[in-house]
Amino acid sequence: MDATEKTLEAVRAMAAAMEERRVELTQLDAAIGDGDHGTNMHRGFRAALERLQASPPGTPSEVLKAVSMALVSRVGGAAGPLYGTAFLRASSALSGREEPSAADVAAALEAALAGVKQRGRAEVGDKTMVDALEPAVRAARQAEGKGVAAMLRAAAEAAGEGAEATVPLTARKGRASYLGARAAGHKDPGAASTAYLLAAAARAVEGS
Amino acid sequence: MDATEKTLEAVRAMAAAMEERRVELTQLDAAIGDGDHGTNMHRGFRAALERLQASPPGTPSEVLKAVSMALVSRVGGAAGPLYGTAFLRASSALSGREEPSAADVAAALEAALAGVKQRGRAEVGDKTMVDALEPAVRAARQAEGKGVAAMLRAAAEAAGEGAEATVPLTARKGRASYLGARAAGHKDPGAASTAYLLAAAARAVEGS
Amino acid sequence: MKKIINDPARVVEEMLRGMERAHPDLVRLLPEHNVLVRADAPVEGKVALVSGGGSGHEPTHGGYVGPGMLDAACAGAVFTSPTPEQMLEATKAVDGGAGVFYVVKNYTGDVLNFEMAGELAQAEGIETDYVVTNDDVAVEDSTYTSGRRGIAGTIFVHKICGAAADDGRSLAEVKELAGRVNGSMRSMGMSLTSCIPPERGQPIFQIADDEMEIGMGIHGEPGTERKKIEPAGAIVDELLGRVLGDTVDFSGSEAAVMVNGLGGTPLMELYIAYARVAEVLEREGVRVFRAYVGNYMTSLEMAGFSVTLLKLDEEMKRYLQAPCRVPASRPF
Amino acid sequence: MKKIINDPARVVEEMLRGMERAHPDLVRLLPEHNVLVRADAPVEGKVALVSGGGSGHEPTHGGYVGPGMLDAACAGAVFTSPTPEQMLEATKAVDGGAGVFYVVKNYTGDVLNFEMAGELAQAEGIETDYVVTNDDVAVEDSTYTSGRRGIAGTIFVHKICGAAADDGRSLAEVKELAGRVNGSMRSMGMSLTSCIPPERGQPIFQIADDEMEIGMGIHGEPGTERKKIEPAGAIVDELLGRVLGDTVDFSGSEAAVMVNGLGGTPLMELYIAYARVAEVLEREGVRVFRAYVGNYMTSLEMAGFSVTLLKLDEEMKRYLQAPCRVPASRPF
Ligand SMILES: Nc1ncnc2c1ncn2[C@@H]1O[C@H](COP(=O)(O)OP(=O)(O)O)[C@@H](O)[C@H]1O
Ligand SMILES: Nc1ncnc2c1ncn2[C@@H]1O[C@H](COP(=O)(O)OP(=O)(O)O)[C@@H](O)[C@H]1O
Ligand SMILES: [Mg+2]
Ligand SMILES: [Mg+2]
Ligand SMILES: [Mg+2]
Ligand SMILES: [Mg+2]
Repeated sequence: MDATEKTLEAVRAMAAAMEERRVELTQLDAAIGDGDHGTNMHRGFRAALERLQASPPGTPSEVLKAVSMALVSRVGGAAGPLYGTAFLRASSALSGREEPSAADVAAALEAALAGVKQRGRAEVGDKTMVDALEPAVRAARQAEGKGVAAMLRAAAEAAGEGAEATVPLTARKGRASYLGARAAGHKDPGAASTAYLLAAAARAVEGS
Repeated sequence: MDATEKTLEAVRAMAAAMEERRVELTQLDAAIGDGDHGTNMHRGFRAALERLQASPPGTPSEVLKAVSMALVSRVGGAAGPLYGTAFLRASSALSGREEPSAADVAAALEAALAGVKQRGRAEVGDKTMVDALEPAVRAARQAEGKGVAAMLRAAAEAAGEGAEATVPLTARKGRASYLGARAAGHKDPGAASTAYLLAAAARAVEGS
Repeated sequence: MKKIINDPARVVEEMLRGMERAHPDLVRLLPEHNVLVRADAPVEGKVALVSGGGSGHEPTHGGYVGPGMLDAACAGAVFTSPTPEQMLEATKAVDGGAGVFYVVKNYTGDVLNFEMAGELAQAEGIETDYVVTNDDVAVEDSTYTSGRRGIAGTIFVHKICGAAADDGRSLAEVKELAGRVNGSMRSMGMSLTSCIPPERGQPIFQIADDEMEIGMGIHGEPGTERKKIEPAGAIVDELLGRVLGDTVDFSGSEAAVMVNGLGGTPLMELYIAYARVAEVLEREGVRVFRAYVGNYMTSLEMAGFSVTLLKLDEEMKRYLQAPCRVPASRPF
Repeated sequence: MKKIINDPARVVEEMLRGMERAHPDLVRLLPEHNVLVRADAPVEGKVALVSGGGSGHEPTHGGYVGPGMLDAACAGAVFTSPTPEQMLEATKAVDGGAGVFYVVKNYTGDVLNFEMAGELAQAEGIETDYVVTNDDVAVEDSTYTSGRRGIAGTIFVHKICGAAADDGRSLAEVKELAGRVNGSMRSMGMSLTSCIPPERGQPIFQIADDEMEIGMGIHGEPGTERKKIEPAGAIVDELLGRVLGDTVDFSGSEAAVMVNGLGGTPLMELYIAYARVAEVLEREGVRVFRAYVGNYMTSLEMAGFSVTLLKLDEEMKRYLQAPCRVPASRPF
């Protein structure tokens, strides 16, 4: 299986994860937001699969670009442009790499994080997806030597811990921020979806 | 007492009658219209007294002109322009007559009727003030020889009968017309006010 | 009653003061008379247009005062005709020596009062004439009317005759044109809710949450039918069907089209209705010369809309396109 | 839910189709994208203005597309940001080679999406820049925003920057001017009722029959205070007091003033409110250069209004007076 096919597998796994987690993510968002995150992400990834089907991409970078455009056009709200930016920056980082190394993938994750932070102006502790993505990138960098699959696994685990860590926090960005102290006690839906997406990608790459 | 003062007395009596009959006329209008005829007429005649007070007129014609303008500016609805027209035409008919004869008064009543019919496009039987005014004019013409007081008395009585005769009718003009058959069984408020006004005028002229 | 007002008895006065202060370049208030006149009235040598009627239909009537439309608008109490005295004051204030023309909607009080005002004006040596608009095909007689009611199509008379007067046409010509416009237009409306006149403080009529009233009047007077709410497309089909099926033959003609909001209906819904109107007219072979979508003649906060078609001739088209500057045209 | 619609899920598409059909001389629809662009777009050599946001605020945004204002408006679902893809399509359709300028109201989704669209456009070689308007002084952060919200004052940015772009000003100059206008304006609103988004089918918030919400947002997001309804004068005093008491010093200045209806409030009430606004401004020594009274940025059928003041300099005054032709200006 070549790298493009592996990337496609990862995207299919992410789409499946968003389908599976749709209700859960929506419930998380209902608690501290407007209750649409699961629906949004599910719709976006379904659109991504359609787009990949309609015009099959030739490189990992093109796969990620297509996902980005699908998310950007179908997710809406805050998560749409944020995940759209993440995939777009990752795509740019991988451009020209037909068979990306673990270091390339780590760099792509890093670019994604930088994009989200720049676009959303959020830092760790603001109770957003950054709380999952930033520890994931750190873990990936540390696991760079172990190959792509192990590296993604490490990233996914760190993201899961990061998402859990948002529970006690008060949100400072996004819709949840206006709740003030009332947001504490709930996991951030965007952090949760980040962890699920990375876990799905890791599983897909491990399995292939 | 000169004719101008007599005319003023008549107007004062009409104003008093409208005050006395305010609730009754309004109730009649509530049954088949929008329930404001008594209020409208009372407001209009109060305004007429104020206007006559503010700039005392020199002739019977001027008295009636002032009443017309007051009614026109304060009564509103259908009755405002109709009574306004009646008084305006009567005023014109009396213009130049400092001491009007019974024939002059009858001619003034006739002019008033013509004005109302032209303006309102109503005929006897349409369940409007015309049903009171037209028999009143006929009676006045017949009683012309008996002097102004007796003539007005005859007119008032005919008007009263005319008003009573509207009870079984279906309205063909004015707000009551849209009720169709539902208007039958109620006296027309405008016909009733016409009868009260003529009765008041007759009393005033008899008494002076 | 949820309203942004101070005193129910003074809404008209305060509104008119607000209009004068907001648009001093366009309108001026005759303060004791509740009459708005063009800021530069009288215009010498021009036929002057005067309209008016009960308040609560804003931007009708004051919103149409200004160069290219009305010279004056008389404001009655809410849903109540203004008096002949107001009309006479308006007439005197705008008379430029070429006569004054009244645009009167067919409501008994309005007609009686404008006729009387005309008589009073003639007595003061001012030539007047008038048209009575009656574009509403819904019912023949109603609470306030004998014959058909005048509704939103009246704005077309304001616009076209306003431009004709600007163009130097005589009183007789303006009257002829007004009659022609009135004879070439038909309207019909529907509502979802009643409005609440401020002094009354409660709805004029009760209507269930799933009902609509077809063919009601702009004062909340009853229409032809009360029934379950239908989709926008079906409602348009019904209203437009009645308009097209009346005595003006619109097929193959060029028309001005108005989808008029009654006040409480969002512009979004008016455009949704218009999308269907355009479709039907295309199918029926009526070419749309110009479309007007918005709140032109309202009933306070009533939800609902009316549709008007005006069959155009070349003269009407020319005057419809002429410039005008009035508060209702939202001068940016 | 009493609405003149066909399908709650298709209100935006149908509305846009209605707008295109009603005003084909002014706007054109990019059909798959829910984007309205100027009928004659792109205009060679002119900076193009693009705005957009959730639907339900009509005539915002599509009503402001046309010569002298916006080159394109992107329509999201009701109260939901449009996507970067729509914005990118708009950008490509109107780019005349002089760059594209986005007017973005400060809502998280709008800002994120327009920023991303700008990035995508730059990648395709189109220069873009943007302003984020935040004129609402009511609250600092809200459901949909970090920082202050952008509300009705945004129309002034459309008008002034639209005229500046027409005047041949560069992208950098338009941006500078937009920032200056945004920095010179302040708004605040209130509401009496909630609106009902069509897909939701029920009110966004509950409010008692004798209560009002001060400082709420145009999506029904909470304001600063819920209290008993007061007379129009007292409400104006409170809103205008907050506007005047904020960081722009209006005293002794010339200002543009907007009394903006939220959709369900009759024009009569807006003028009653304006009468008081004019009084207060006179007392405070603020000269009114021009007043805007009407529904400029609505929340569907919500009853209520907002007040906006813009402190003017000579350049803004010139551009405010420049001609424009857009659906919302009700071209007669
Ligand atoms: N400024 C931001 N920076 C980073 N992430 C953000 C920001 N704002 C919101 N998010 C993320 O987006 C998630 C909500 O996404 P979603 O519900 O799809 O959008 P919306 O809030 O517009 O309905 C939040 O849980 C949070 O993780
Ligand atoms: N066209 C008409 N011709 C003659 N009289 C009329 C006409 N229309 C109405 N009226 C009279 O006016 C009376 C109602 O007056 P009023 O209640 O003051 O006015 P409104 O009907 O406008 O409320 C009716 O009872 C009727 O006598
Ligand atoms: Mg959400
Ligand atoms: Mg959302
Ligand atoms: Mg009555
Ligand atoms: Mg009445």
